[in-house]
Amino acid sequence: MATTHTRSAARLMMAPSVILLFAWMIVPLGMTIYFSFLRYNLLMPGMEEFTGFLNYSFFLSDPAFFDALTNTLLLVGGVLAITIIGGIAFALLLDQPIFGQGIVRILVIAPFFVMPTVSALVWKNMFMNPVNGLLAWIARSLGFQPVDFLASVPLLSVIIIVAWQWLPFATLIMLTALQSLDEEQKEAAEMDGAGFVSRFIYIVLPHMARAITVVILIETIFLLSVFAEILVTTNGGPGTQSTNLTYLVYAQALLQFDIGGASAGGIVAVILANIVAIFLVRLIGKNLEA
Amino acid sequence: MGSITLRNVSKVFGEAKVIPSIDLDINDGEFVVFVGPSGCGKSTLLRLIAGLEDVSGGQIVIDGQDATEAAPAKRGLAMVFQSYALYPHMSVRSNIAFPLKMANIDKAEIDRKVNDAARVLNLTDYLDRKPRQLSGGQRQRVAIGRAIVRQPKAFLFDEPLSNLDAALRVNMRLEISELHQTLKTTMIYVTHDQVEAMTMADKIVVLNRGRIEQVGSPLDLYRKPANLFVAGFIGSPRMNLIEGDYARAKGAKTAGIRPEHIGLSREAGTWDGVVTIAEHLGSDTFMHVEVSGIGTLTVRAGGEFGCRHGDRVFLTPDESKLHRFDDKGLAL
Amino acid sequence: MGSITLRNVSKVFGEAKVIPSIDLDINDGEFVVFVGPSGCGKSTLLRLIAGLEDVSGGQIVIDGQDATEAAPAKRGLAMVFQSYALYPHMSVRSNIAFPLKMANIDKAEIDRKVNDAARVLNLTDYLDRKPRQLSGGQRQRVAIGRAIVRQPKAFLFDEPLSNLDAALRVNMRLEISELHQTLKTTMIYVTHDQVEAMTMADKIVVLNRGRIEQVGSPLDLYRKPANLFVAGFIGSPRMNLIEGDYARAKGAKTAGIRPEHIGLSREAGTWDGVVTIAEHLGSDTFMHVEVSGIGTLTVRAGGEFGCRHGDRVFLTPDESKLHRFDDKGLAL
Amino acid sequence: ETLTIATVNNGDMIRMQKLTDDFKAKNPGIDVQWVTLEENVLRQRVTTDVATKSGQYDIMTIGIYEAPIWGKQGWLAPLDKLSADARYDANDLLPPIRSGLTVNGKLYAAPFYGESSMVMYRKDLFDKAGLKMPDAPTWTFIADAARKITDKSTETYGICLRGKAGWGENMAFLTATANSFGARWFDENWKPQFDQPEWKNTLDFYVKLMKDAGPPGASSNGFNENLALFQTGKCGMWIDATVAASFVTNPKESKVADKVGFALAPDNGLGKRGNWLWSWNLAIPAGSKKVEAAEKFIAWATSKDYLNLVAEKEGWANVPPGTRTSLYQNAEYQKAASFAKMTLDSINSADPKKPSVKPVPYEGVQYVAIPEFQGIGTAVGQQFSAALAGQVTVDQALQSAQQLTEREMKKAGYPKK
Amino acid sequence: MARKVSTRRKLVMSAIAWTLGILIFFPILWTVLTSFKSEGDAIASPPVFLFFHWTTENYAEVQSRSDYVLHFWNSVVMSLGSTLLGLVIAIPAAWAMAFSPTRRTKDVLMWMLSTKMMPPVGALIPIYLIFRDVGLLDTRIGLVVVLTLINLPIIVWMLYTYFKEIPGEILEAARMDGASLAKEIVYVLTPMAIPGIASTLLLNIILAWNEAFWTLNLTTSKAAPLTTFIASYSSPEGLFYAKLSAASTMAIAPILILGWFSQKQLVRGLTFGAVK
Ligand SMILES: Nc1ncnc2c1ncn2[C@@H]1O[C@H](COP(=O)(O)OP(=O)(O)OP(=O)(O)O)[C@@H](O)[C@H]1O
Ligand SMILES: Nc1ncnc2c1ncn2[C@@H]1O[C@H](COP(=O)(O)OP(=O)(O)OP(=O)(O)O)[C@@H](O)[C@H]1O
Ligand SMILES: [Mg+2]
Ligand SMILES: [Mg+2]
Repeated sequence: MATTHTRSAARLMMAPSVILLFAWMIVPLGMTIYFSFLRYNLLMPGMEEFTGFLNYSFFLSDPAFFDALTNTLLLVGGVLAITIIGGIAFALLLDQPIFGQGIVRILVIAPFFVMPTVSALVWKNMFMNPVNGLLAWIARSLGFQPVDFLASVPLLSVIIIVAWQWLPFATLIMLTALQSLDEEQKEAAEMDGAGFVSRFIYIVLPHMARAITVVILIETIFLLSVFAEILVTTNGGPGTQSTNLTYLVYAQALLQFDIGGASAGGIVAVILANIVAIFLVRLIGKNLEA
Repeated sequence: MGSITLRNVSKVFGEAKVIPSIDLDINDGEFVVFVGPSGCGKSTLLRLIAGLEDVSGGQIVIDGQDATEAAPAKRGLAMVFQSYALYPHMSVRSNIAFPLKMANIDKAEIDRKVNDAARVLNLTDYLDRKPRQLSGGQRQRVAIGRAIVRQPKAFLFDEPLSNLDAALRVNMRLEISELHQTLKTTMIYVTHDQVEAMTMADKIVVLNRGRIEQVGSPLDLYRKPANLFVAGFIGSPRMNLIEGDYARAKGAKTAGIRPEHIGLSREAGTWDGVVTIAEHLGSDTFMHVEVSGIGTLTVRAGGEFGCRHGDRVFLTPDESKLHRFDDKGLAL
Repeated sequence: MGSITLRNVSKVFGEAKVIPSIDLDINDGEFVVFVGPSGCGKSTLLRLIAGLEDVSGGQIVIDGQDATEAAPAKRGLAMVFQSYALYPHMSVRSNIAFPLKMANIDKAEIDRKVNDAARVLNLTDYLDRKPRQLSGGQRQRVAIGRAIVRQPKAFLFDEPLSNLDAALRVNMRLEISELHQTLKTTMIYVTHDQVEAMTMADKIVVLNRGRIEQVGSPLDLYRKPANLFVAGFIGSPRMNLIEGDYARAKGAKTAGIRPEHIGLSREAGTWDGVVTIAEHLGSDTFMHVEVSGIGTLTVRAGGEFGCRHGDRVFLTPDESKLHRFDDKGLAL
Repeated sequence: ETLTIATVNNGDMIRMQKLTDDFKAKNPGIDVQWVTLEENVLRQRVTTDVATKSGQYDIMTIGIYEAPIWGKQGWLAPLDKLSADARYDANDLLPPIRSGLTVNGKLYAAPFYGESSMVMYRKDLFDKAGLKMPDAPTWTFIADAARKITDKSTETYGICLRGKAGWGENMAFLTATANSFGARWFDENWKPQFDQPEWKNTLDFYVKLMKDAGPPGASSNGFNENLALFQTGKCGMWIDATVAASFVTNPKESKVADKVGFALAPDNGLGKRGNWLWSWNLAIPAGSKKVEAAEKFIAWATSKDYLNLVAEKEGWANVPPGTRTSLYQNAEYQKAASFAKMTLDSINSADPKKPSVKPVPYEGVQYVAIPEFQGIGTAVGQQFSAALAGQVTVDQALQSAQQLTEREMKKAGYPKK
Repeated sequence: MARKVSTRRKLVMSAIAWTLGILIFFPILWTVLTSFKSEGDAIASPPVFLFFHWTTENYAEVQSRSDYVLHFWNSVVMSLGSTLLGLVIAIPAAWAMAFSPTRRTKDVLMWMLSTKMMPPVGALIPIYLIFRDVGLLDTRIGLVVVLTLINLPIIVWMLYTYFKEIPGEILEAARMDGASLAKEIVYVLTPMAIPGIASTLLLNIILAWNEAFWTLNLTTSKAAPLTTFIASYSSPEGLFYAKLSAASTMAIAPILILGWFSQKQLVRGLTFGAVK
């Protein structure tokens, strides 16, 4: 596996991917950094001038920034919590002998294929709408005041929608992990006198650590840039209650056309994403090595 | 405390009657080995005893009590799996302590028992390692440690040595035998390695297609195989089986003679033949000799018997050691 | 066509000097077996010869030509891997044909050669199956088939039988030996199974920690082990090694005597001792006998020697078979 | 030649899309490709395109807010030919709208439909409650009536108003309303005025009213959501764009088509009514290579003939309103559209040049015609939307609005020398 | 574990699983049902489930507004194109990482993944300007390029985890058999990894199909995929639930059907090395 010949071939074969991704990263990044030091509004061409760190200080001192930061963390954390716990529960359920397992699995997996825009539209209009939505109808028929999801619990609503889309993914991975658990290990635990709960805590859960790690990694990557769901449902509001970083930068860039400010925001977001990435890499590194 | 009785036990998987019906008595303190070719139902039988499979019929009595319906954990048995089935995320200590923890035994008591077990098994230095940091033999010992801490009524072993290399296998074999002598607990041991069966067992149960072919002490089986199957299965290299005139002359359908019971000479003997293969192991030489009218016989000679492909040799069977089988394959 | 010479070959992995320096001559047509304990560098050495690893120093000469820098495919060697390394998505036919296809040989010629190889290896009926539809032994044969179609200068085998069960192992061992007799091509064979080494090799190379301990024919190694390592490694059960007064009396640091070279009697002998373990295999009995002042000796007796734990026996070493080693462990 | 036209997904535009065959028949050789987008997305896409001069669209649908700003930037091709074309009759365009689309005497966009805002109400509910809607109601009357009509048990809500954040959504309504309460966005020195009592009155009034008499979820309702509510009979009143009139009176789409009445937007007796002025217009980006064909299309789509075409196919009630004087003089239209007079009066009563009671440095009734307004308006809209949702108090919302507006204005460098 | 499971337990479990499964699936089911209702039925209270007047007028309406076939075709081209291109680039890279790992391999992999964490809005304007200058705006090629780059890290990672499961000995065998590196990859590695490659392919088709930011911002009409198609329904127009449902159904149906049919492969492969 390791002759000089194969090693240099390996380097050659990595090259296209690495170069392309590097370019994909560095070119926009470079331009973004450059823009971030300019006063640059798309609507006022010809007035670009160097402003130093002004854009950064405006972005970081924007009260919306901290809201966005917490919202981003809440969104990622909330969805992760729901999908992981729900995913494990579903996986345990689907791992049992049940009638029509295949069909249930098809039902559960379906949301994964739905376009984010579509799922946001459907949830917003047909379910969470406080007047015509199905949830409102259910609440009313049970004699409750319908909850106005998008206004009173906007972030939670977004979390529900996003979690609905990602639950299948978590379930699938957990299920595969569960099914890969060595049968003899479960039997050994049983012989050792472990009941269902003990088996779950001491044997099954540690076995799934790796799967959970992977779910965290992949989902975090996608959840950090959740955008369509917010745009369609709450527009980041009311106030900034459901604005995450991505949406904040979007608002700067494409509602205000303040490219300078948006670029500064983008850079801040990149830095934060990389902090998350480093954190994740630590976590993964530990769990994936073994 | 540790006797196990199977009465008319059967097991069906879907359509396949894997175990038609088995009766077996295992006495307290006995070391019983199940042998048989792959797929004959050894593991299944063991798992039935353990409670990891439901019997399709019959009764399992442990220590005089009907345990047929009891949950695995309630039977008071401990099992060592072929793959060891160690918990990979737990340290050796936690692995061994696990059954005690499940039994809600208190911390200090657990520690004491784990340390005792580790001492017996020479694992004291490895207590804080994870299973993947251990060698095969060490892992095996951890699996045994996990079994012994519970002081079970009986141990069940399913081919516990098959993943080890030859030298280690020999060592572990001795260790398990010694353990048995120390603990005097009933052990049921599944293997398809004859040497293991012969050297470890008090009693060997030879299984074939879910049926018991013979039960007896190792030397009983070697000396008086009840039928052709056992004759062919026990002993290495295999017994030479001869049909035709020679067998008829002895009043049998098939005559059997072991390679070590054939005298060898360069000058004279009952049969003469030509060496097709000679394997020199130093201590022994195994020869395949083509004898006309009889077939190819395997013969064992001393390590000093220098001979090679194509040599002519004379063979003399030790007729007192001859085995005779009727046309149903049963010993006469 | 098929001689291989290693000159001062060494291999370093990162910090670890896995092979310090090896010189070895393999003659055309020879069957050479590398044996040694796990991790001693057998596979590494084989892979260096194959070109799958770069040497860290030294020279590899194949057929008189320096092949140190040549790509694996250019060395004209064929390799059979421990896991067989069959291409799972290809039929047996395509597997065997693959090296020919890579050499751009024309269709008809490929077919002819594949069919020839299949005939030799009894694979004709399985040519259209996928590897997963074959038994272990058949897979092994396909791997060999893939090696022989190319008519390589030499075959390299890395523990090719270790995944097979005991019975199959014996058969395949014989088949490979026969193949060697038919093809007369150089073969280098790695194993840690002594029986394989002893029965198959023209020449055994005993490796230990990346060093060659001894090179010689099987019986040479059995009879005249060059040092303690080889003495302990070759022969089963292991040679008894005795230090102390007895050895000094023989003018050595260590004296060695094989279990099969110790006479056994109930009445009299050089040493008397107590049986600690007696393993009855039927054909043989191995006893561990505790002799005061000497230690525990393993002794082989005939299958009929009935004795058990605690019996008192007398032992007489066959002094003509005594091995003597100096304080560096070298044979005197 | 294929024209790529970016347009918003409003009913009138969708209808135009379906009638394209008529244009193609009259102009062989010109094909039309539609890109229909939701308002925010549309604005984002066309702005990016025009600002970066990417030239992906041949015709853009833009608002009366963008037209003068872009015209000044030189991003749009002036519609000189159209203005000169007698058959097109540019003088027929309603004056407030035409002047809004004109920069330095040049017309930069042609209005497709125009609108102001007015009160739409359910006559049946008013009758039931014993109320009578005056033609020009006051806010006090509206608030009283709304509270009286509300019956949450039957899902009848007294009043539906915009609550969804966005400068073109809730801020359009609120800015117009604030004008009638005497409030303004900026004083003459571009100082934001959210800390003034007028804004507090406005917002207090709005939030309280909506709490008592509005539908649930009002903070995410925009024009289209409210339209749906009104059409399904859930609103007693709705103050919104005049174009809605044709939808709510269309029996095919509306359950309450025969029960709708109209009134002018309310006032507070300060001399300004709370109505706005808006139009959606078609424009050609500067540097387009298909100006000629594009101009042909615009001429077709905003012509009198187009009105006739729609009338013929869909009935007079459905023609795009608010652009041409001649339409309001058409007897057939007046007959079919009960809201015609009210629409014309509303449009004419809006004055973009002098929107507020107090003097202001900017133009625009329900917006401030500066490029920064989109961002600021939306951000302020979010605060007000949060106040409506009850997430923050009115005072907090105003305070945040004041702060963020000050910040943005400072960043943008106002007051400009 | 072949012990008897009591039928009652199995029934209870099945009931729970089915209930939850249907609950999860319900939004999709409801959307599809609604797409066949009239606008009036769509907002009827109480809701009507099956007994309404079934109609396909919404589909006709949606089709009359935009060219579904064109958008559909664009979606197919860009998702398939970007995935195939991604595979071609990623297979060699994954080979190198799996079979010739260095100390930095893991870092490179993580770096690749971290490029996905960049918020795309931040990069939009630069990319938009570049695309404008090289004439890639509203072209399928442009989209394919962007989507390839976006999904490349995921493709590399997935392939890497599959390749790692393939015993290196088989590739060495090929090398001994005289295969060049290219032939080794084409004849041995790729066919062996077919299940893994298939699931990579599927997952990335799904991701590309559903990508809504770049596709929306870099296309206008000619190359616009289904995400743009749906974007024109993203705010209501009076009564629009039925039309919205029809458009939604049209947008997700192809990928949903593909997903269901290839469920097995997808599930088998979707482990990202999570399962050893
Ligand atoms: N869960 C099961 N379902 C169906 N058939 C089974 C099952 N478990 C075992 N069998 C069948 O029962 C027979 C006996 O299997 P068992 O595992 O007991 O054999 P064994 O003697 O342990 O073989 P080996 O030496 O290979 O371990 C085999 O034919 C096997 O195919
Ligand atoms: N790629 C590698 N990198 C680092 N060390 C290695 C590598 N390959 C082998 N080694 C080390 O080199 C030594 C020799 O390994 P090798 O595989 O040759 O042993 P072996 O004799 O074949 O053992 P076995 O009988 O277990 O197959 C071992 O200590 C091993 O850990
Ligand atoms: Mg078994
Ligand atoms: Mg090796």
